[in-house]
Amino acid sequence: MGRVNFRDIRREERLLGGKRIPVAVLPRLSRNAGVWSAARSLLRSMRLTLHYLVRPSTVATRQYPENRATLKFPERYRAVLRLVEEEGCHRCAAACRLCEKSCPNGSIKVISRMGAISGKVELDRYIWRQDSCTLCNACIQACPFGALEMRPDFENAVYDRRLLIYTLNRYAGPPASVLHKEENPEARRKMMEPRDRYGGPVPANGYFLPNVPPLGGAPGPDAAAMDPVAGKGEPA
Amino acid sequence: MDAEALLEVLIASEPAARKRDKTNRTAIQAPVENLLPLMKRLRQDERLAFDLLLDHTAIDWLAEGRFELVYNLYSTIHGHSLMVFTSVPRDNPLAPTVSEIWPTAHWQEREVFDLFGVLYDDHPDLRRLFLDDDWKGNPLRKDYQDDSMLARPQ
Amino acid sequence: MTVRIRTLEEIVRPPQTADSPFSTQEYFVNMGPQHPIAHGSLRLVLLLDGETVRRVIPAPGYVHRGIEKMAESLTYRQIVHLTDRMDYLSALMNNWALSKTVEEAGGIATNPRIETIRTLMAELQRVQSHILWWGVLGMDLGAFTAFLYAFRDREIIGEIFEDTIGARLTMNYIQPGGLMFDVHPDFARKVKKLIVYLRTILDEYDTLLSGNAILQERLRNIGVLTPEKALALGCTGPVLRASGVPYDLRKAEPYGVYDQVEFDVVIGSRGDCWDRYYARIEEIRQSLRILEQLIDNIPPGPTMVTKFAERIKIPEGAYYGQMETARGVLGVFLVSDGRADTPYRIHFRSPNFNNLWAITALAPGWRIADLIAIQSSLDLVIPDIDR
Amino acid sequence: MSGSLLWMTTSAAQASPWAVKTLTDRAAEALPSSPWLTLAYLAGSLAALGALVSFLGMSLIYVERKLAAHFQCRLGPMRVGPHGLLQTVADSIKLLLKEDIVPERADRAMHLLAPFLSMSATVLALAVLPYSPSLQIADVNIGALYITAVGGLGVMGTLLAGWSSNNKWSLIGAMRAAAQIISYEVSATLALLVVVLFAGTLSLSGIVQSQAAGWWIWRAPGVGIVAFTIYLIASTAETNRTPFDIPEGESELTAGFHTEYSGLRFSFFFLAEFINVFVVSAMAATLFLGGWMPFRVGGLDGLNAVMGLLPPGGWFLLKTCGVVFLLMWSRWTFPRLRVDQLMRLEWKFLLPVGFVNLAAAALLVLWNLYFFP
Repeated sequence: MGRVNFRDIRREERLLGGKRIPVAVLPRLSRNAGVWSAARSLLRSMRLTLHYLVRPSTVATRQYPENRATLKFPERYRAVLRLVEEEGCHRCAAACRLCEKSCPNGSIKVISRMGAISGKVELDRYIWRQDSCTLCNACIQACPFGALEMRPDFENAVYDRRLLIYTLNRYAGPPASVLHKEENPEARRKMMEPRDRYGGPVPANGYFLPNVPPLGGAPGPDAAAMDPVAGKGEPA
Repeated sequence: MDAEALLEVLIASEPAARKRDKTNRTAIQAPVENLLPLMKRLRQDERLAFDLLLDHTAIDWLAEGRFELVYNLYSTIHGHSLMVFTSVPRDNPLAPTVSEIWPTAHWQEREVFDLFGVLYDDHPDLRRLFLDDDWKGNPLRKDYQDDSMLARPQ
Repeated sequence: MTVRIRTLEEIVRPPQTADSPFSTQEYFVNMGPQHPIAHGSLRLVLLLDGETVRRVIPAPGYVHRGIEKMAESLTYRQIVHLTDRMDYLSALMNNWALSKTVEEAGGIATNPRIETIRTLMAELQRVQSHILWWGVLGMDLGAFTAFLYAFRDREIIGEIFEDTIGARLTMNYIQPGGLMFDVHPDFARKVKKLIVYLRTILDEYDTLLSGNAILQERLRNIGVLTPEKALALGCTGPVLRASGVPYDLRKAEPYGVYDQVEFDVVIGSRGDCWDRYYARIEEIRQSLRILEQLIDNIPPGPTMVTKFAERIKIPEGAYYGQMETARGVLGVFLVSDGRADTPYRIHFRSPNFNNLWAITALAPGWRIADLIAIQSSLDLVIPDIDR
Repeated sequence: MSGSLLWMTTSAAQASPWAVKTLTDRAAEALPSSPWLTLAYLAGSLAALGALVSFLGMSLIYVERKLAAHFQCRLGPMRVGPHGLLQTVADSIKLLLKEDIVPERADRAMHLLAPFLSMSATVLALAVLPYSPSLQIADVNIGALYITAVGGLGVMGTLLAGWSSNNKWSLIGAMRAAAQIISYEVSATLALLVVVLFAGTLSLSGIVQSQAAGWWIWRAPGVGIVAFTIYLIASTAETNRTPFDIPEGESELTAGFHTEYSGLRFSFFFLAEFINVFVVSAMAATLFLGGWMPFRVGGLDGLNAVMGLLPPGGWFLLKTCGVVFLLMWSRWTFPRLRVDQLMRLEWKFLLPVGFVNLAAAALLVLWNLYFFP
């Protein structure tokens, strides 16, 4: 009995549910491989691995921390959420919370305030929980102002997971569209109240995680609201 | 067989069954008492020959106090498909097992038992599938509560 | 009433001690949840007689996250990102299955451009998934080198996804009403390069493993699944097709643009592990054929037909949509009460769930090493079983 | 026949320009001069042996990792030291510092003993290997037999480890190991006997010296290469390496007999495996590839002189490394066999072939039908 080549695939048509379906039928393998053909097949696979051994150019390893300088991530790579900045100003025009509502797991909390100078609702804090974010891009698609973006900055490791909850905006105040109309730099600065990455209701100041003591200081006023267990995820 | 002919054959053979609307596939509704003979016929009748039970699951209609069981069938011989619906009361959720007809139902029924608490008569190995044997409650019921459940962020 | 609720402890009782020191006895042993073969967390309780498997009792649930329960409180758009996390190796096809069902139920009509890109992406994902499976099978059978070759080649497809989608695994790309992004300008060029490359690489795979006498001996005639049994056990995908049933939704109920492309459904002639093995390799070649036909023929048009902010409402009713993923039929059963923008109930019919169940019928009588081969040939993704 | 055998050994000894002087001989010379010297000598050799074993093990592990990596289009260890040279050192330090866990219901004494048994069996084999004419610890006149006997001892360690761990996976692994090693020893011995027939001696340095006119792999027409192949297959199986790694079978038995071992004791098993690889390769080199004997063809004095430029120790190392490479190459290419396939290969294929080969070799020796008799 001649040995069947496993690549002898037959093309036919078969019936399924009254339809004729073109199929590729795999052959039945012959009962036993002879000693010689078995040995030959083994030697062939050994030749393949040897082929890779003697060609260092085929090495696929990329040495990560060393290749930082040349490492390029695609533009669209989603690693962190950021507010789009135009010359130091964000674009969040109304603090409308559409992003917050579109988020499937409550990773975004937008705190708005009534602007003292502008007299309009403006962004106070844009708090992002990187620890629970799944980078699904829903917030970006939901934003009517194009104020949000995903950046390919992937080195986000921290030693304390409370540090993964932070404020994205650098200042509280009106968006770029308003600020850029203001010619006077002094007046413009007045409208921008600086916001730190951590502070206020944000965790570094005491976000509660089970079995993790706060980093220091008293919990912020909104800490309970951010906590999924104690506050049931419902902001006050 | 096209949808109408299929329904005709079915309703002729099972007077208690009727067409179910508001679905995107051919569907019938049958009382739970008649389910087992109906299912047997669906499998064995040569005109029907549903040889693949794709899916079996349940819906908890809390307000109406019943579980609706769904069987999703396909026939590789005729190429037609059918959804079979049946209802069991929430306070006595007992349904016959179809695992003798389609062995794949064995597991699918165990999943429904685990997550909804529907009991299957004569099931060969009725055990929880995913959850621990000592788990309290059936999570996919609409009135299920436990301490670590999160509310939907508004 | 003969309902008897049982527990695992009841079944896995230590057997009676042997009567004499020379009599043999069967014994239970846990394979998993932490075991190299359990890619993920799968627990198989084995009843062994020496090396021979007498009975397999799968005990899944270690990755159960209650996706169906979670989905009941999420909007249709938000559920999509959960489907990524079921069968993460066919994430795009899961996205598509849900989107397709929602579109069908909600009466959203897409355009040919969206459908073509979806088909292309799904086929790329199928190729990627099968390549990874090939490597994992090699690793399970002791050929570690295959695993790394597979990862090397899978990376190329990962990079194509990265360019267009911005993610590699949990992509959330195909959404109800369209696609998250249009394809990257480089997409077509890279895919064409990939097709040429993979054609040669598949021959290398054949040299390294498929043609290897040891591998053939390990797979041939092991775990034979007859077509009747495969259907009765609810197997779908390559597992069912290897048994000789040409049930492929891409042909049986064409969706996307599958009715416009030419390809063959790969079926086996015996239904053993070898057929399940080589059917997948041949499916990669068929997928490459599909890619080749579509890559130059992406019609113009928008990539999203609905506004994102628009809430999708589905009229009251029960809907079932299904799709051929890399592992079989993924069904989405969706019930809407017509009031909320969230489903009243959503159920995923996952292919792995039924394919795992087949192991209880396949493995008894074979040795431990064959159980490994059988499990590998079923290509299980555990999070899809547990959901 | 005995006459011809006698002639062969003597002629080989006469033809050899190398006078064999073992370390034991030197110790015996030193013994009457001063007992302290002897003691110092003993201590020194013990330390040297320890250093040799750990150096051998670590360098082999490094080579294996690098080779495996390049077979698989990777780089392997690159971080610790230049090209990861110190990686194995770092790993050994880590293993030494790790907690040594004994499972609660394990047979404690046996559990603690097993790795040492495994290790000592392999290290014992190092004593008779002829590394070069001047470097051999003891030239036992039944060296080949001794190696076989000591190699069989190693399985005791494996079996004990699997049994005493009180873990079902370990026990399955140990049982597989015992069945496999004992079966394949038969074939390995049959292949070894072929060379013994040709060389007419069991002494390893005698076997090396008998190859002064050419290595047995080609000088014994046909039977040499067959015996070499059988020996290679059988010895790979004896060292439990892929494609015969079913006692460990990572994806089947997690780690087989050493599942429950950690820290130092695990490293002993690990080291024993690699020393075993070395011993097996060195034996294959000694038996079939002339050991430390340069590549020589009887009568071609010019060639022999050129080949003699590399010192015998270098030749030995070169050949051993070649065989080690062959073992590693196959390990990183093949899938694993199944238990019954393994047994079938041994009892239904290797063993009959080995017997026929041995009979053929006996006839060839009887009729002097080999090159440069």
